[in-house]
Amino acid sequence: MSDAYHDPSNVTNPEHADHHIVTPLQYCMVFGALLIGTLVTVLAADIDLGVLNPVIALGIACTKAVIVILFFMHVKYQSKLIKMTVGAGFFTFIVLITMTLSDYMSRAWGLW
Amino acid sequence: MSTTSSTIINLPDQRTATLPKRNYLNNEHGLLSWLLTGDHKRIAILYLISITFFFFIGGVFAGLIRLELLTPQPDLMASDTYNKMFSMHGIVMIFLFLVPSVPATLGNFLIPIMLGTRDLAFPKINLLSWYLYLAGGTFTLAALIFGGVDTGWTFTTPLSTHYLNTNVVTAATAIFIAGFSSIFTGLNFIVTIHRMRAPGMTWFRMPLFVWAHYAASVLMVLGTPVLAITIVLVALERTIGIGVFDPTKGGDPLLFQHLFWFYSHPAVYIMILPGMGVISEIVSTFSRKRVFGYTAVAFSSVAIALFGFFVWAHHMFIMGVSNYSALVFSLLTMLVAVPSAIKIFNWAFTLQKGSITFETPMLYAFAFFGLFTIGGMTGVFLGALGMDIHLTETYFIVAHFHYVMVGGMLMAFLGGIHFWWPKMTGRMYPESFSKLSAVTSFIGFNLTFMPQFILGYLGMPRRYHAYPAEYQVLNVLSTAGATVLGVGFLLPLLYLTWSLRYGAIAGNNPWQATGLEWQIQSPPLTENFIETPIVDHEAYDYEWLAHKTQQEVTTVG
Amino acid sequence: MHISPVLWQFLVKWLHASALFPSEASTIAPYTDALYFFLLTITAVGMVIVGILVFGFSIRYRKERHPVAIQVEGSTLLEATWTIIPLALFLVVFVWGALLYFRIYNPPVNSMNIYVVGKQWMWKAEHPGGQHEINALHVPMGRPVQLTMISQDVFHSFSIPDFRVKREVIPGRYTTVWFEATTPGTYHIFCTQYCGTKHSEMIGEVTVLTPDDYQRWTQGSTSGMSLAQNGERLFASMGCNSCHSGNAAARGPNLAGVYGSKLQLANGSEVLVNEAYLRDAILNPSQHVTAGFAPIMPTYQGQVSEDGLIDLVEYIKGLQTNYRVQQTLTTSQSNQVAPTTPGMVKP
Amino acid sequence: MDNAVVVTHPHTHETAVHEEHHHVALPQHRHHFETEEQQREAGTFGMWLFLLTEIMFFGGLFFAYLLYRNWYYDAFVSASNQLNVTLGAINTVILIGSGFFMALGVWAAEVRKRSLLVLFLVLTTVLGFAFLGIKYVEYHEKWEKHHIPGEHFDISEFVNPPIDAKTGKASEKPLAPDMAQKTQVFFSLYFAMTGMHAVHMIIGIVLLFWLTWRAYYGEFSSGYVAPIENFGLYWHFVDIVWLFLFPLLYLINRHPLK
Ligand code: HEA
Ligand code: HEA
Ligand code: HEC
Ligand code: CUA
Ligand SMILES: [Cu+2]
Repeated sequence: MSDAYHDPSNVTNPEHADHHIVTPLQYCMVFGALLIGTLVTVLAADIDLGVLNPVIALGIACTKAVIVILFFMHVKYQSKLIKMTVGAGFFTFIVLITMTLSDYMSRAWGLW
Repeated sequence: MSTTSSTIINLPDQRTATLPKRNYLNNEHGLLSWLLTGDHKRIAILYLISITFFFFIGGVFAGLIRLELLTPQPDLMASDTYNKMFSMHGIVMIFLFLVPSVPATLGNFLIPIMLGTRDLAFPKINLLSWYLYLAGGTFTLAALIFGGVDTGWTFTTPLSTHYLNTNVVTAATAIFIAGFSSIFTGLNFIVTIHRMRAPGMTWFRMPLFVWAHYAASVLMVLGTPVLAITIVLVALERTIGIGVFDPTKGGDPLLFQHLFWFYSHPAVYIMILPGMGVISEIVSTFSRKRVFGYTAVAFSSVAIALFGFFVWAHHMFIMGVSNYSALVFSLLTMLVAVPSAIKIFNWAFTLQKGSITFETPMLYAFAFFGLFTIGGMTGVFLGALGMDIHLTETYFIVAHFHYVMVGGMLMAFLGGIHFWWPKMTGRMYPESFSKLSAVTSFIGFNLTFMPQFILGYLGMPRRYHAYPAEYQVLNVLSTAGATVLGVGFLLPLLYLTWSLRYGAIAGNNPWQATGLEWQIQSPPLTENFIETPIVDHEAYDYEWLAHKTQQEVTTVG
Repeated sequence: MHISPVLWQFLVKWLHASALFPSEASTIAPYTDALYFFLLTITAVGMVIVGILVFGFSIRYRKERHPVAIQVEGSTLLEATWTIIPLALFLVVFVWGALLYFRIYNPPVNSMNIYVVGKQWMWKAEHPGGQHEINALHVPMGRPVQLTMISQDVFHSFSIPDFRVKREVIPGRYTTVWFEATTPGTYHIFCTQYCGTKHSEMIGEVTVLTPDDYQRWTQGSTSGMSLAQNGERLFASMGCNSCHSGNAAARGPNLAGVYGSKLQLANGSEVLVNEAYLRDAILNPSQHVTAGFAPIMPTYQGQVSEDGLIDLVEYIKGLQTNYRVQQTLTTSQSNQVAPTTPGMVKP
Repeated sequence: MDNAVVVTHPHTHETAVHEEHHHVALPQHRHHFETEEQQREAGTFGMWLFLLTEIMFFGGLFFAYLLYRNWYYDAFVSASNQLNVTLGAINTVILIGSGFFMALGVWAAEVRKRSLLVLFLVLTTVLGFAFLGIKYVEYHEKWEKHHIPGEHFDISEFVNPPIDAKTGKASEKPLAPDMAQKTQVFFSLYFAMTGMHAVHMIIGIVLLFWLTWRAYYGEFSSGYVAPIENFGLYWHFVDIVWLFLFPLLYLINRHPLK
């Protein structure tokens, strides 16, 4: 369907991507994966793994988030521009965290 | 008209000239047609009116501040009142005037035209953003009427959360809402710049004005939400007493500072970048030359936006951040200053081999060069760790930021208004008056804020209602300057209003500038272009312009 | 600085006499001013360059003289020049500024300590000898003085412009600043961080006295009890000694000599005991439990004022032996030599 | 000169093609876009930019969480164990399900199935309500236990944890009073984060009603999917936030007594 409204001036435009329809089957698989992820998170929290506990919890959460972003939110089929936009958001978030943490972590190093 | 006359102003024959019959101003009539408009140009006008209103409100506060500081004693008003004055002055000037100033008026008006499109990507969101701005303004006025707020514009915790009983929450709401207005403006610009450029309008054919707005928009979109959540937490802490910033509950007040400045440092670049865009257009037009080092100027905007996110803790050097991270932030502050220097030199070299004339916008641009260089260089003073210890929280800071914000951005804004006024209204203002006001505000400005540098080094703290007597002489100078400055800012209001009715008809391109916006009628049609333009030349291509004018002359004549 | 001292003196005196420049009354001040003059110079040079370019081109290429513009593309060489030169200058400024920062916030080893408590809207200075002052501070000339400061409510900032020192005074945390005054006289103390209604009245005076005068002042103004003595009373009246008796069987660790030592914590980390740590150990004992002890110490949050805490800290700092409490063993950790100034890792 | 656009260039081949398509427009096509597709892509891009602001909005909260969790770990563990994991997990599943139906809704719109679309939107809404209902139950419990930060915050439960009837031991590691105070920081963040999340849910549900209404009248089953698609992005983003909130708030450490 995208062909009918195709704008030729867009062809040279790297921001352009064809519209892609994700099938319900794919959605079901994602749904299943997310449920399993939730189950694993809850179970893993009850095992004492020391420092690994939060790492695992966050790891699973990130994986779930990535799956949602890629499929539910169609980023896998989007233009480079959208992908970079998503990246930029997380980049700025990381800047916020790391630069602020740099203060909190080095405060404990003493006066100098 | 001889080629060597000292002006490039080229107005149509006033006896025959008329305003275009159909334009965006008279396309539809009635108040509703303005309040419900989707036209970016009309929204720009709405913004222009409302920010002017708030500028003068803020200016009245400034006048009262200066009046109080005329004498060392606290005689004009009570301490609390004074504190409310500078808080309201800061909040109004920053959130309701300077942040939306150039982007929401000139940017709104010009970006679609410069890109060769009919409107911004989301006209309704554009209108929404104006309404949000108004709501923010209303809340600010409400905070003012119900007794004011005295936190300073920085809302330092725990002072703002636990120790003041003024309308902090109302003011916080105002800033939260105004913040979203700014987010939506930025969002609209980014999408428009990415997705709506006319055929042939490649990234490197865009005017530098658009580049600057692109960079500023990125800051708006990514920075403002952090301010929003911070202000929400402050409000929650005040109302229900959660304990995120409260040291007595185990929270860290410095966390507030981190989050606040994570927005507010980038915000100062939100405030200056669009102004820099204006300067690029003006300098190019009045020296009849392509901006020297176009790519360097374009990329330096982006670099400022990028580095701008890494330096916020330079506002907290003595506040108890770790010394190690203070080092890092100081170093990065030095890096962020470089792109601004690059721009200044590129503009200076744009003049080289040009054919320079000195119309009002150009005078404002010259004021910008001088004042922004001083303001920026004093920023470097503050970025140097050891130097900042003595200078921070004194009038040196006040002078620094007025030099960049008033001397830089406000001058650029006025320059831009004078530059595009004929386009926006179709009429010229009286040049003699406008030149007078440019000179007046330049002199008044320096008289107001130069003494404050000296005061700052002498140690006079900012936000002081009363001060030791030995600082009086310089304060009197400053107050005197402010009066001159006030006149300098009042004049444009008068003659620009006058020009709406009586100004000379400007014609399409009074400055003979190259921008796409100058190739259409003034004031433009609602849909800007009758047919989508195809762009086959770079920005500031004066040969293209000369060629085009010649063709017109031959075809018409 | 490498300008001749005579010239420097002349410049500074002249500026000061015309009320354009603060006096240089501490050892830090000339260092700060040197950087300031350097910055002023590069600003002036920058302004002159920009001015010459802008006005020079404006005159040379104004329309009357140069009716037709010649298009120039740009120049990588020039572009590099005005990237690298400012960058280099700014980096020099950074290094210089950082060195100055070290100098201002790194107290010398032999400095004397005075406590300052900020609250809305006054400064309270507490000398170790028990002298209390409000909105005033007496210090001897020629001796490094360190201020250990804390706020009872909001952020304040302690500033003495003529000394070129300033430091934020934070609720819940000690901060320090030091100076060595060089000229007797009185100078302004300002609160420079906005702290509410009477922010501008939170001012005071620091009086620099010659060593002899200072001697006389200390003797004349003591209230009889030193901070440590007050602390000792509190230590007994609040029941600290019931656990910190120094007995082998005591439930709490021996506090003699802890100050300045490295303490092994139950969670495996090691901390240096300074004023800040002592204060925190009293308010939030469970957050750093000493290895080998149960977390039974109650919190004294809300029960001692900042002044009381200073007394206690000063008392514990002075406990070199348990002679006063009870003469017994010392903890194994305390055999390290304590430096005389707090927070000092390297001299 | 007349008032017309004066950018006069010979028409290139490109324009010719371009103009050919100019009139191909659906009713919802806005005049200022050249093409339908440009409009759709602009919409998606704009939505994503908005989500960037949301990332930064929640980002500030997540950073505060990270900081205080490291400072007051014990308090965070005890306070976190006060939360009801079962309810939290159920809510996670509900939210994932709601996101799933939303995704299916987008698909239904894309393949122009009106009744399916309405069905999926309704299911999404229902699950959204379920989530908020459970959240209400949880908040109410906190209220009863005086775990709402502020004046009435009560730490006694953390200093003297109730004795477990079965084992006869304390159900939770007792906290020293000073550490117990810090549970208030946890609950502050808990309410701020879940509260902000809930606000986003409520806004989403309001929008869902409106979309369902329009979908019912067939607005989105003729190839005009952008509003559904963009709302889907928003809804999924809110889901993602919860995917992090759940482990971070509920599951800090489930085995303190072992
Ligand atoms: C438009 C707003 C704006 C802009 C553009 C800037 C620009 C800069 N600012 Fe400023 N700043 C503010 C607004 C702004 N600032 C405000 C509002 C505050 C106070 C907030 C408050 O506390 O209330 C503040 C405070 C502030 C501080 C904190 C001070 C303190 O509280 O202790 C610091 C510290 O580093 C700083 C630094 C800088 C620097 C390095 C730049 C740089 O970007 C400047 C770069 C520009 C140049 C360097 C000039 C051009 C250079 C040349 C032409 C080269 C000259 C030639 C040679 C050297 C050869 N600013
Ligand atoms: C865009 C930003 C902006 C602008 C344009 C201005 C403009 C001015 N500002 Fe302000 N200022 C700030 C942003 C700005 N300021 C901020 C952020 C602070 C910090 C607040 C805080 O500490 O929290 C501050 C603080 C501040 C102080 C320090 C207060 C203190 O710390 O105690 C002072 C003192 O002189 C001052 C003065 C002025 C003056 C004289 C002007 C002039 O340029 C204004 C000139 C305009 C007019 C005067 C209005 C137009 C004229 C008339 C309506 C005619 C009638 C009026 C008269 C005759 C007086 N400002
Ligand atoms: C109920 C017993 C008890 C009382 C009362 C008590 N303490 Fe403690 N204190 C301890 C124990 C046990 C420790 C070691 C574990 C810890 O750090 O929490 C300790 C640790 C300390 C430390 C940390 C230094 C170190 O060597 O670990 C200081 C300082 C301290 N106490 C000061 C005080 C002061 C001051 C008071 C009174 C205001 C006081 N204590 C009252 C039991 C007590
Ligand atoms: Cu204390 Cu200002
Ligand atoms: Cu800054």
